Amino acid sequence: MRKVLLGATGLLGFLVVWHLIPATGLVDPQYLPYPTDVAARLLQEFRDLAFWRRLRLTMTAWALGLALATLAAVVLGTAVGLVPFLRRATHTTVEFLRPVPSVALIPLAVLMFGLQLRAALVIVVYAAFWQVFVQVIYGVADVDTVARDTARSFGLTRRERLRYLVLPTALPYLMTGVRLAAAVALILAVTAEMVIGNPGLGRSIELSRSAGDAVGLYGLVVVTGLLGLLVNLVFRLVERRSLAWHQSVRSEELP
Amino acid sequence: MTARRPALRIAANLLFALGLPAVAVVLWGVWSARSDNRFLAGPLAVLDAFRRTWIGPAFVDDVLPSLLRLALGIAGSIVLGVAAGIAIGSLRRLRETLGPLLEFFRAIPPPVLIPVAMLLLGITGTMKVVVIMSGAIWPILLNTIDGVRATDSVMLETADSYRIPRWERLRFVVLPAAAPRIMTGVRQALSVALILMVISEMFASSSGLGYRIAYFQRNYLIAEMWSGILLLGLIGILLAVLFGLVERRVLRWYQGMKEITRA
Amino acid sequence: GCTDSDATTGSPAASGDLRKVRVAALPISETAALWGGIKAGIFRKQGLDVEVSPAQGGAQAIPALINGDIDFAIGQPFGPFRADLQNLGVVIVGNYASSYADGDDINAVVASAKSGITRPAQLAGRKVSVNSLGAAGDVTIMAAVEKDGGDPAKVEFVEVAFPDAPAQLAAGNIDAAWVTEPFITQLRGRGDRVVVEPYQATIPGLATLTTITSAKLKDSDAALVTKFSAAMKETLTWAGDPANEASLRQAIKDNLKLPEPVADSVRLPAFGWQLDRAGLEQLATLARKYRVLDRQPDFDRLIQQQ
Amino acid sequence: MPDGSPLLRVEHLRKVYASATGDVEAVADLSFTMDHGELVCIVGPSGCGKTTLLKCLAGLLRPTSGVVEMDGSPVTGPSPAMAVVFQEYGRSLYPWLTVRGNVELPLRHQKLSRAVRDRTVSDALEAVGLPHAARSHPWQLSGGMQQRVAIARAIAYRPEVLIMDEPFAAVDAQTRADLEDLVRELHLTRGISTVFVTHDIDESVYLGRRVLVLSHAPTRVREDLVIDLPPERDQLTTRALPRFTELRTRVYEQIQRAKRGPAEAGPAISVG
Amino acid sequence: MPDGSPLLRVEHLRKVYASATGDVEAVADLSFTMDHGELVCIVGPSGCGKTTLLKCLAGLLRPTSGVVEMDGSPVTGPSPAMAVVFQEYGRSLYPWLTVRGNVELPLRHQKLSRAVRDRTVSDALEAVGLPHAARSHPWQLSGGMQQRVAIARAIAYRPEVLIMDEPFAAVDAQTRADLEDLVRELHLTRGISTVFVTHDIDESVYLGRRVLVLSHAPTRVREDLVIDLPPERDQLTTRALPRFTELRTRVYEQIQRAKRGPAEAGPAISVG
Ligand SMILES: Nc1ncnc2c1ncn2[C@@H]1O[C@H](COP(=O)(O)OP(=O)(O)OP(=O)(O)O)[C@@H](O)[C@H]1O
Ligand SMILES: Nc1ncnc2c1ncn2[C@@H]1O[C@H](COP(=O)(O)OP(=O)(O)OP(=O)(O)O)[C@@H](O)[C@H]1O
Ligand SMILES: [Mg+2]
Ligand SMILES: [Mg+2]
Repeated sequence: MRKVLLGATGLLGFLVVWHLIPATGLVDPQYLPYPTDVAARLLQEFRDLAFWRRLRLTMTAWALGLALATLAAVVLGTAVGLVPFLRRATHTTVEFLRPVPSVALIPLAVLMFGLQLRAALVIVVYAAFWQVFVQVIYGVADVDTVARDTARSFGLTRRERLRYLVLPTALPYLMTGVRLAAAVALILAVTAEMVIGNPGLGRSIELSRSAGDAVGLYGLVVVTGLLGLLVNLVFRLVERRSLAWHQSVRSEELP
Repeated sequence: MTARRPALRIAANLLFALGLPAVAVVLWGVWSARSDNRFLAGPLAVLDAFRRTWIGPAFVDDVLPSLLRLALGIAGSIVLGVAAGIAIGSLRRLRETLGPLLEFFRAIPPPVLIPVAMLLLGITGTMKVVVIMSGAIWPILLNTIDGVRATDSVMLETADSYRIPRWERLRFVVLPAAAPRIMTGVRQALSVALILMVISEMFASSSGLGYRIAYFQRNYLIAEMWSGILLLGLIGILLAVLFGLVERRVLRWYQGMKEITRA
Repeated sequence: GCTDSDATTGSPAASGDLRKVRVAALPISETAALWGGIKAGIFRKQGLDVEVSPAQGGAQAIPALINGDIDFAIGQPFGPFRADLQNLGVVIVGNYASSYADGDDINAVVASAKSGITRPAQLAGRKVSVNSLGAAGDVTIMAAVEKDGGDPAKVEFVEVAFPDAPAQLAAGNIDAAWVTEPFITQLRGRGDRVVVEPYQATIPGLATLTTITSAKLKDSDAALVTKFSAAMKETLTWAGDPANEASLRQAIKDNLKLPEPVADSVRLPAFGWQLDRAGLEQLATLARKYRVLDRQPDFDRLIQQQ
Repeated sequence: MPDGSPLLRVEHLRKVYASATGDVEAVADLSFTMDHGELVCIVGPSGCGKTTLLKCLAGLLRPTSGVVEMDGSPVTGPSPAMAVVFQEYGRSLYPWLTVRGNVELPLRHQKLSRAVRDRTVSDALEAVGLPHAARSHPWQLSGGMQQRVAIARAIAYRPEVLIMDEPFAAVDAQTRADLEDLVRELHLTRGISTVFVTHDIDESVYLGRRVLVLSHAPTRVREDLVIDLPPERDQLTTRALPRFTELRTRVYEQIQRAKRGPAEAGPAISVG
Repeated sequence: MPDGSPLLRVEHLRKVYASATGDVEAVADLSFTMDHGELVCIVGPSGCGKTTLLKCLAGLLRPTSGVVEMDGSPVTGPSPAMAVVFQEYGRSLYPWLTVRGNVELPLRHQKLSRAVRDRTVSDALEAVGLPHAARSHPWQLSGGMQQRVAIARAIAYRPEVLIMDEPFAAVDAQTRADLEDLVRELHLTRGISTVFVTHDIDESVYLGRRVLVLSHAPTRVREDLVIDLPPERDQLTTRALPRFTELRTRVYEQIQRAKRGPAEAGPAISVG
């Protein structure tokens, strides 16, 4: 309860700052509208079925992309993190591919998949993959030496070691990675819709933008922000359940 | 375990560093030779374009300023991310106040932020640095917060029981304990920063590496575009190497403890 | 009660054996003709069921064209110019929209009131924004500046998307901006001054949008191209008829988020299927002169008026 | 240091750990006082709440109810006059610092000259027999060596009150004897008040001026035994005294009874 | 199990830890053999290399040179017939599993029926006196309780060879005595071969059929003592035997000498 209250205070503070920027004339309200106007527009949008349809499209691309990216990153990251040979052999390639901007890959994606959801999906997966991948590699390396020796000496099989030792150790890292990736995937899902033009929130943003409709534009931007908030809330919940044993969650319970 | 003679070891390292890329280049060559798709330039064409495009004045005019902004963006992200991360990670009240706000901002696509940044900061280098930071700070911030919160309770109790002052506790206990996580975040931030450098230059710009890539892309200068992406990749590798050197220094204890170096 | 703003845009139920055609077009008011033509059933008459993909410019549309994901694209002529220079195998099969040879044009360079710029020559040494560097905008502006006695090499161009230009102009980050409707009206209303209409000043009636397809499709399915061209021709004629203006404006309202008054007042271009090859060649020549292009496209190959 | 009042006063201390799987009452109702310059040994069955008690004394854990007072004022946080040697020595050393760095860290904010600080650290390492390991990292040391580093850190801190939680569990008999004498010497010559948890009954009798025997969890004081051995003690002669044997038997019996108390069953010997 | 050949054969074992700050020679040159069904106690000064030796035996550490053979074939990795109780018990328990989960984990790939597995786990927890803690997590337990969980895990695994590194360091005297008898019982009734590192000299004599005394680091075998006490032992009567006292004195002297050897100075008693 206190947590919700504090969080609301933070958001309220932000809204006040936002309101002050156009109010003090720092920026013309025509270009950065008042939050009250944006809120009014949002309420109007929320009553529009089309808005929810677009939201669903965007969230579908997001969820699918994030799931694929996480799956691939966990599998590959664990393999690369655990096998020194793989790590050494892939190091340069990984470092080469990682900074390739997904936005620059959009033409390639369009070339391969057309102006379709799949093209957007490729971009989302590519961008989100690296976020999780790096975290998993570091997480896998974090296994305690004594804990590892214990597993080895009790003859745990490879699968058991993965399931009961490596995964729990890497889980906090993985959680951070997925939270980072969730935001990146959302950003890319929206950006891809803006650039490729597959239907969704991003396309609406672009439409508002090209119409010079600042209120609508920021309304949608706020919606993406709120989505991020919501997504994070869900992940926090998952984290609290799956990391109940971990120091960071445990310490929350101390007086 | 590794070869004793340094020459051999260097050779082995080189083989590991270049093995997979070499295979990839060969596959790429074969693929592009067999495909009639004009959008897939072959490795030779890209190499040629690379030489023509980037070696010469373009490097000074386009690449160096971009790199400078990149460096500023990364440095800013690290300083701000670690400082804020430690504050937010160790102060529960602050974490609860700022948490939702940060999550809110994290989800906003940079392309829609760029016009606002432009309005507030003008079409300047500062604006681009801010855009780079607006993306690169998140991995560092999140990892620092999580790293600080995961600090072993016995270690903290030890520090408390010896009444180690705030600053020293930070410097000698909390920071090193979170260092492995922070370094993970920095590593991620490097590539995110590079990506955002490109994005920041793809809008409202008339020079820079990102602008060039966007320009080539729009003009179907396919080989040139891929040469730009090649350059990005090379910068990425360079950053990774530099980072590796720093990381090895900063995390020497950690790698020794985890037997990473010996594995 | 809930509303559903998409409900009106649902394309009329496709009957039986229509040929599916995907067309990429920018989400701008100019596309109204295409939307209107589809709604008026002109394409269905030719046995075509047209789906419009809102691609953002040629950078995305041309790969999709080559890949076969879309069949036609409506786009600015510089896209096919560049694509032709790279032998990507695209052809311009017809015009779509052009600027006006006289009267108010559909794009213009607008300077902020405080910059004091009144003539094109004064743009030299100033910061001028275009939506995309190295395209028709900066080429014609440079030509206009030179024509007015200024030094075209001194104009400092920066890239700012049309929708962002008014704000940047107001903030003083740029001195002048090349914008299209509805922003010209918006800026005029604010007291900013139209410096020059660069198309009109250099190549009056220059094509702004053309209809593009891939050479491959044209060779492999000539019948489709013929049918589509016929429908387009009819559509553009239909759109040019003042009697149909209300339908056009309705199409804008259905497909874009423009506020009603803007949609009712936004200036529409001259629609027409017949290409002005001389104008396009002149544009390419200017582009070579200002080193925006390093060669002339092969116009015999590129332009194949249907 | 007001000499009239006791150093530590614990009254009706109770500590319940709240957790998702149910509350655990570790300390039920504990009262005792300790004077300045005393050396109190605490013994009790495994898991009875000794560590919990120490953490409450050190101000690291807030009691659920009851009073913990030091020098007449309630303990609300760690006091600068106290040094703690933790049972989990491995986790209380910082792996990123060398042994020397670990020992030196708490001294940094004491206003000591560089030279004095270096001397203090070297002396402490010498005292625990680890002068040669100063530049190693804790994870390069054996368990016993790590424990000795933790002890050296506490010694170097020169506290008024020393709290030690099974500090000699991981060292060999000879080293243990040496370290026991070291603790006694610090206690005698510097007057350091010491609270010492141990499982070794002989050790508790040899070291202490008093031995507190705790019952099984939730713990209470089962017996508060004064060790009336001469203050000058010696590993061979003191341990050979008949009174020593009497006292150790007494403590042993008490522990055994504490262990076999009704609430917690002792280990069963047979294994299926 | 070929009965003629020894179970373990260690010959000229040497282990050097390579590190950035310089190499550390932990084990210099160590040779001994151990038969099937033996119970060998290893004692030696803190930091002499006992843990290192155990890790080499368990196949967790590769010797720098020398031979470690089990059942006649060289040890290259951990053997499924072996269970290890680590000195750092805290870190060897998985915090994300409950106590029960920790004990059960190594049994998962043994083809046991669910019921048998549950029984085994419950029995093992019962044997160490922790049946009530099965659903807690390790970090909710006291140090001694954690150590007992680690022991329960090794027992439940039903190994042929049990390797224990100071397994009773953190438990009270009474529990310790009970656990000692538990180890002896497992050894006698199930014929488990056991290697047992301890710092408690009485314990080594009470438990062992043989006691290996190691010298300080770099370690060698200083003495290999056969404990000729009757196999049926009892906490009270055995420890009262004159032969017991003789043997313990002997081990004590050897350790003391090992400690005071020329290479490593013992702890100095005085503190600046
Ligand atoms: N963090 C915790 N959460 C829940 N219960 C705890 C926690 N810490 C300790 N306990 C419980 O409190 C009781 C006392 O623990 P404590 O560590 O004080 O015992 P101890 O006397 O130090 O035992 P030992 O001699 O084994 O170290 C135990 O039953 C333990 O399970
Ligand atoms: N990872 C390591 N790196 C470097 N040196 C090490 C490492 N582990 C142990 N050593 C060194 O090897 C020697 C023997 O260590 P080991 O842990 O085997 O001792 P031990 O006999 O088990 O001692 P204790 O009784 O204190 O546990 C010590 O001097 C120690 O410093
Ligand atoms: Mg304890
Ligand atoms: Mg050891």
